[in-house]
Amino acid sequence: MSTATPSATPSPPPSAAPAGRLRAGAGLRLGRFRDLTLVPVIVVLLVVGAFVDPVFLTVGNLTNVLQQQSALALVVLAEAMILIAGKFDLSLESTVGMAPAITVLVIPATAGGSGLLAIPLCLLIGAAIGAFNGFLILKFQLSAFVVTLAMMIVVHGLHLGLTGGKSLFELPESIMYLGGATWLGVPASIWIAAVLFAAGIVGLRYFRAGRALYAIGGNPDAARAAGIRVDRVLWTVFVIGGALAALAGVLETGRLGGISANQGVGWIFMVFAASVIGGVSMDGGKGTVLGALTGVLVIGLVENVLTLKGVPGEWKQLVYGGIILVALMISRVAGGKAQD
Amino acid sequence: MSTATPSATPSPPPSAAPAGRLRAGAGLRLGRFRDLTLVPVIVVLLVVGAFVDPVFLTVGNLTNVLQQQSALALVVLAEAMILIAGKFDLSLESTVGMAPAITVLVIPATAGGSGLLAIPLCLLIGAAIGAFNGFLILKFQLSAFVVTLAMMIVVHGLHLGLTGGKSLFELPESIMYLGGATWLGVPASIWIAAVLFAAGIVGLRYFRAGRALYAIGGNPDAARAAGIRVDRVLWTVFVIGGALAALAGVLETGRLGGISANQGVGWIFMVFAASVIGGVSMDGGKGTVLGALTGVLVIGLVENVLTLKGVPGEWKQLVYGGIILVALMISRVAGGKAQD
Amino acid sequence: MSVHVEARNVVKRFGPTVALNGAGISIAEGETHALLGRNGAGKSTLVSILTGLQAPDEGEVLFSGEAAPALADRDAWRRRVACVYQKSTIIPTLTVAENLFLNRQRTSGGLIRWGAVRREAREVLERYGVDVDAGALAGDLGVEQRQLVEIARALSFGARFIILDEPTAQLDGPAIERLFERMRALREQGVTMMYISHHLDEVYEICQSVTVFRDARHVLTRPVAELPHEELVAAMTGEATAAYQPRSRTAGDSVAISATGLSLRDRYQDVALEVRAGELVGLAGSGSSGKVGLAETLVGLRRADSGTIRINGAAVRPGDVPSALRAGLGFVPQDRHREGFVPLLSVAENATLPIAHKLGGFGTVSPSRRRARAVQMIEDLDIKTEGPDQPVGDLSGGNAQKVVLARALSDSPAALVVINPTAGVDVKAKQSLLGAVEDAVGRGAGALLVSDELDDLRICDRVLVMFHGRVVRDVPRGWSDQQLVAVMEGMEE
Amino acid sequence: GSTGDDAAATGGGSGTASGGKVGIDFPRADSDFWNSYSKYVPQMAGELKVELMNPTNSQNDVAKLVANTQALVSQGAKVIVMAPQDTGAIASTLQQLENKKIPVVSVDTRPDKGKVYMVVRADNKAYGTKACEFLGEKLGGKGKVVQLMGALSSINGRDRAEAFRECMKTKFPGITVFDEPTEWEGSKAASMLQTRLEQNPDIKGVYMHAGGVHLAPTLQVLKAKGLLVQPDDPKHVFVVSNDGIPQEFDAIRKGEIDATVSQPADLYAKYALFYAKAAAEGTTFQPGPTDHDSTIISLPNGLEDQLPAPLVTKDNVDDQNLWGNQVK
Ligand SMILES: Nc1ncnc2c1ncn2[C@@H]1O[C@H](COP(=O)(O)OP(=O)(O)OP(=O)(O)O)[C@@H](O)[C@H]1O
Ligand SMILES: Nc1ncnc2c1ncn2[C@@H]1O[C@H](COP(=O)(O)OP(=O)(O)OP(=O)(O)O)[C@@H](O)[C@H]1O
Ligand SMILES: [Mg+2]
Ligand SMILES: [Mg+2]
Repeated sequence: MSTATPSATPSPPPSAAPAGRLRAGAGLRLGRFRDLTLVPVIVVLLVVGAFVDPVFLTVGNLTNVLQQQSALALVVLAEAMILIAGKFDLSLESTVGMAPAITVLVIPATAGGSGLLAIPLCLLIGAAIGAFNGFLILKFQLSAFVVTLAMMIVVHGLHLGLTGGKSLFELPESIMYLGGATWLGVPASIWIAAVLFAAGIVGLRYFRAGRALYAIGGNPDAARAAGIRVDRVLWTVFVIGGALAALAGVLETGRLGGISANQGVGWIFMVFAASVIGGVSMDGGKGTVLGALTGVLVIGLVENVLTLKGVPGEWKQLVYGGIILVALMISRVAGGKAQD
Repeated sequence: MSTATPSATPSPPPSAAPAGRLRAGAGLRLGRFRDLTLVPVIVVLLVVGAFVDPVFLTVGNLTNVLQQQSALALVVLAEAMILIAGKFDLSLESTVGMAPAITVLVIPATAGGSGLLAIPLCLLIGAAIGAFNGFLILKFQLSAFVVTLAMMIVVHGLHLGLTGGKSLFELPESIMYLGGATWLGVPASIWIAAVLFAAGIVGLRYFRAGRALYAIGGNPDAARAAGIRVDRVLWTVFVIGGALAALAGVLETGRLGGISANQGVGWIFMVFAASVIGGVSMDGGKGTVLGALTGVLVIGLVENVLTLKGVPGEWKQLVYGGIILVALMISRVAGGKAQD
Repeated sequence: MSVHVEARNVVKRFGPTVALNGAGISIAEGETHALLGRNGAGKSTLVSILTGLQAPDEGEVLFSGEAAPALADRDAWRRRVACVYQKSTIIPTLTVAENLFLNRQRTSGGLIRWGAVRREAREVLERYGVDVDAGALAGDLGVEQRQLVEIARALSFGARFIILDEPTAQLDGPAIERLFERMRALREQGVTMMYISHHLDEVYEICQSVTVFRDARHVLTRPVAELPHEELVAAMTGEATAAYQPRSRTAGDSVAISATGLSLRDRYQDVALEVRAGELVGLAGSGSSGKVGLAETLVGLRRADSGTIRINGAAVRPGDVPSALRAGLGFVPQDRHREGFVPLLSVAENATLPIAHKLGGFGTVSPSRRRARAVQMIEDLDIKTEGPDQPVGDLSGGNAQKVVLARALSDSPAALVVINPTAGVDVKAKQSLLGAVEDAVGRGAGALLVSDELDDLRICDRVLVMFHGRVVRDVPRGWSDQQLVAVMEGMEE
Repeated sequence: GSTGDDAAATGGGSGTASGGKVGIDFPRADSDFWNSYSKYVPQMAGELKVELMNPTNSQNDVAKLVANTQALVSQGAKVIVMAPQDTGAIASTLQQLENKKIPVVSVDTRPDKGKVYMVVRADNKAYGTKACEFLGEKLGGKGKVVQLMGALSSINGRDRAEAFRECMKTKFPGITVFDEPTEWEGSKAASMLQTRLEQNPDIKGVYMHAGGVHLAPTLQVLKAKGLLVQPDDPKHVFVVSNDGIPQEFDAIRKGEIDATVSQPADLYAKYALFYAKAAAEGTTFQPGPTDHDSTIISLPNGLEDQLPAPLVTKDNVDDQNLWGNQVK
């Protein structure tokens, strides 16, 4: 812009112009860092944690935090993409338990060679749930919120019904592997989450399909007018989201060594909390995967610090909620923009 | 203004006018019934229920259903108003347990005369929580979703901390009364819910303040430009919402005869489900209190039928979620409009 | 000349509304073809059909004699036609650069090259003379800048057929002139265009032929040169309509709106103005002159850094709309979509929002009284609607604008501030809107009319001209276009 | 001084066959212990010839329990068997049932208020104490242990936690206890245990409140830390569990954990129905020892049969009388 203004328009008075440019510049720079408003919060938590316990800043402890959060992080990644596209998926939390559970029922621990199919099957189940959600929401034009709320109950209901509510302990090696293995000294689940987040960050930043999510979330009519196949993209996102939740289930199963009937139950609140404090808007079109990741980290660090500090059980929730509120305010002040 | 139409403007051509009026009639009729798309679902449930068990259609059983739902209904009323105004409140569920619990800690069963202050105090606590939510959201410009999510944890955390997680069962008579009393043969809680819903329906339909909620939810800038004091109205709605949740807590306490540390926990999903299947939009500006009420009834009837039928525990969730999905589809077909 | 685009016997219904009823259009290769009609005639509906956003219920669309692509094949549509829609298709959460190249960002190996996107965006903006930072968030732009971005985007596609649906409704003179230059250049390259506007003089300026729709039907198609102004208006309205005659009046003594020492950083400085009862004052200025910001301050939408505002002699709380309304102010905001109406609410409710307190006691609103008032307003302003219960979101643009004016006039205001009241409004509606403003003034209101349109300003008793945030001139009635434009552009002191 | 069974006694003591339909509510469908319990119920009902209605399930929600109870009563239940996980908020319901002269057998938990015909439970405080004594001895009265607690809102969780803590304080003051509230969630248990081990690598003991949810995560964390070794290895961490599900027994056999308190799911079902039948028939009971190795004690609002809850260690893990050895 700026240079060749047609001569018909008198150039703005010298006083106004620099001010205008300054503002634009500031906006731009802020825009860059809008994903990162939680960074000051993370810094504060790291400092506080270091004071609370010398163990906190050790590699071992921080690795633990990352590993503990990796399954949740995958669900956050899924939800962040869905939210950016302007939709909801509450059923992800049920998929986390149900997909591996059904997989184990189909492929028992004794299956031998076919045990290698366990993870693909599990991802397929997750994807199928996502596809069914997409079908109801897009073809039946139902509200994403209620559909996935009902599906959250249905999917968990299937889990309960088919397992009879029992925890599953006898699992095929292949499904246990990822959650427990260590690659190059770092838990595999951290590698997996890192790779997928990197893919998410790059995908949503540098690929047309990723940008389409923002367009759809920001103004679906305009996206359609711009030639984006809105329904197809949304459907794909639901399918990917379901598969990510199923993968989160695999990691969690491996970490815990069993699948309880409650696996994943109650996660969705944390998932939304992480996404939204990380700057992803519930209204769609706004936020980044990187931001959502900072949200996950904040939540993981808070939990870790509280555990290390040994806050008495009955006060833990209060402290936890209070810290999240404060984190919100800090990020609001750092970000400078009203949230929505 | 009104009278002096400038002579330059001729009256519309005669051909267009009657057609226009005719169409207006049709639009109006559709509009009237848009709140009631769940009525066919309710009818189906009543018929199915009658076949499942002869007890179902007895006055006693239906009264039980209404009484069981009355506390939830009050929270739905609160949430529906908040949603219509374009905001969220997840912390209502925690208020349901926390407000009466704190009340009982302040005014023990042995307080005597001052026991009469229990209910006002409880409502005040609820209102204060609502006011604090409003403060954070409106003055601090934080996202309503995350603020109230954090507050949900904080408020419940306060409850846990102050009671040490123990159930309270030595309660002042006054706080027990409403949940258990019977007026003219009908449980008091049904009367209370009925009166408050009637007030809600009339208030949101025929009162300026009620209409302002729709304007704010539909387009807050336009509402502000039309002279509505947006922040003040929203704040009031949060306060009323909190007080209603506290009253729900009183009813629930009286009905159950004690306050467990879990009172209200997990309600918010049902509250949203009832509101949204009842036609209240998560995007604000759409839906009615009457619609939300039909949502509550559907949920209550489904639960009752499932109980009477004695569906095995491990399959209950699946059946329950499935019925809600079907209800959604029926109401979608009956309503004819895409949901959001 | 061969026919480039053709729509035949198109029928399109929205529930009970028939938006197009067997209408058609035929546009010859290389011409700039105007589509005219009153608000709600079905123009934008035809646009959405010609651009493949909606399928017609009946009828067909042909491009160069071939059937239009399937609705799902968006790429095929986009090769054939580019469009500036009437409703914004800007995505507010994305940057200007990305909006310009949405879904066609330059990639290499599948990866978007942001540097190239930004560079090309700057080029496009520069080529079309849009003074906007490519890196800014589109949501932070004003209506006008947003519209310019949309235009630049449509023109930058390189399509052989371009539709512009009321592109100039939010633009000021120089911006329109720049647009026309671009359009002429494109026509020289053989690009076919369809142009929709309610400014008939623009049609005479750049179009070769014109099609008129009335009540969802095709009325006539004719070369522009063979169609005199009155005949065109008659075709649109279905009757002979006299040109609007500004009325004369004498201002009263009391002051309706007054401001002293108003300043708002980066918008305007040290403004004083006074509008007397029974006086209609214009406020003009080129883009970014601060006129809108000033008007928004007067009504309480913005809060000035310093200075005082009085409405009917009463000092109003700065930045507080209700207190201005209570003092007897009515106003039409600049962007009807943003601040003008609540789309889901009915015409009746939108029009009566500020007077809800007068429609029933004890905080109630009587629906029947509301309806009665609304029916009256619909009649007074000739709003084309299914009835007072129709949601405003379903109205055509011009009719929605009338609802906003109805709202401003609902309380018989003693002071009136209207910002671009005739944006997107048809000739006849424009007359009735201006008539309504003049009526209000005739009844003794003092009105400030902010507009980029010289036609609107012509009814004013005097015009205040702003330049770079200051009121530089007070021009009495009787100015010529050149004179006023010269003042606005700061060419004359 | 029992007054708790007056209501039931008025039913008429002369009944011979089953005295009416028994309504039963299961507290949840997502826990291994309770699933075993609900499996035993129909089986025991057959053996005891109890006329059982369709069981309901209150999904760990006291409001649902209340609704279910009302439905069972409408459908003609003469006795109600329930397991209120929330012992305060059931008071009104018990009052109403008393008014309707419907006796209540409460399984696993002791309602704080309101008449009950009989409480069938094991002593949760004893669980905590047994676990503490076992761990205390194994650790020789010093060192650090982690207690993976249930939910604070659960009376059983609180009883176990308090008894464990109390016992440690009085009998083994040299042992440091870390309390981790897990909300009965495996995921939280794993994270907290992992973090605590990072902070205190010298932790030598773990007491888990619920084997069903805590067992697998605990083993998994210990394994990852290389601490899952035989009891004779100095790195061994002593683990005491609670519930007595088959997987715990397997782990004991493998030497991965050291003990569990077997909460008798079979006896819960059996005696719940036994007392339900007795209530329907109008039988009354007195405090004192019973014929099945337990003691009936008197409560302000009824009686409680405290069933034995044996501590299972490597020595008695193959005892076929343990319910965990009867299911597969
Ligand atoms: N999505 C819709 N739902 C219902 N009615 C609609 C919809 N879109 C358009 N209409 C109706 O169709 C008719 C034609 O509308 P259209 O937008 O095509 O008019 P227009 O000629 O573009 O008017 P304007 O000049 O005001 O833009 C109007 O009566 C309008 O209310
Ligand atoms: N949101 C904003 N933030 C900061 N500056 C703005 C904003 N909107 C407009 N401005 C700047 O304020 C100045 C005055 O704008 P204003 O809208 O009052 O003038 P205007 O004459 O109506 O301009 P236009 O005709 O372009 O709308 C301009 O320099 C404009 O770029
Ligand atoms: Mg149009
Ligand atoms: Mg302007």
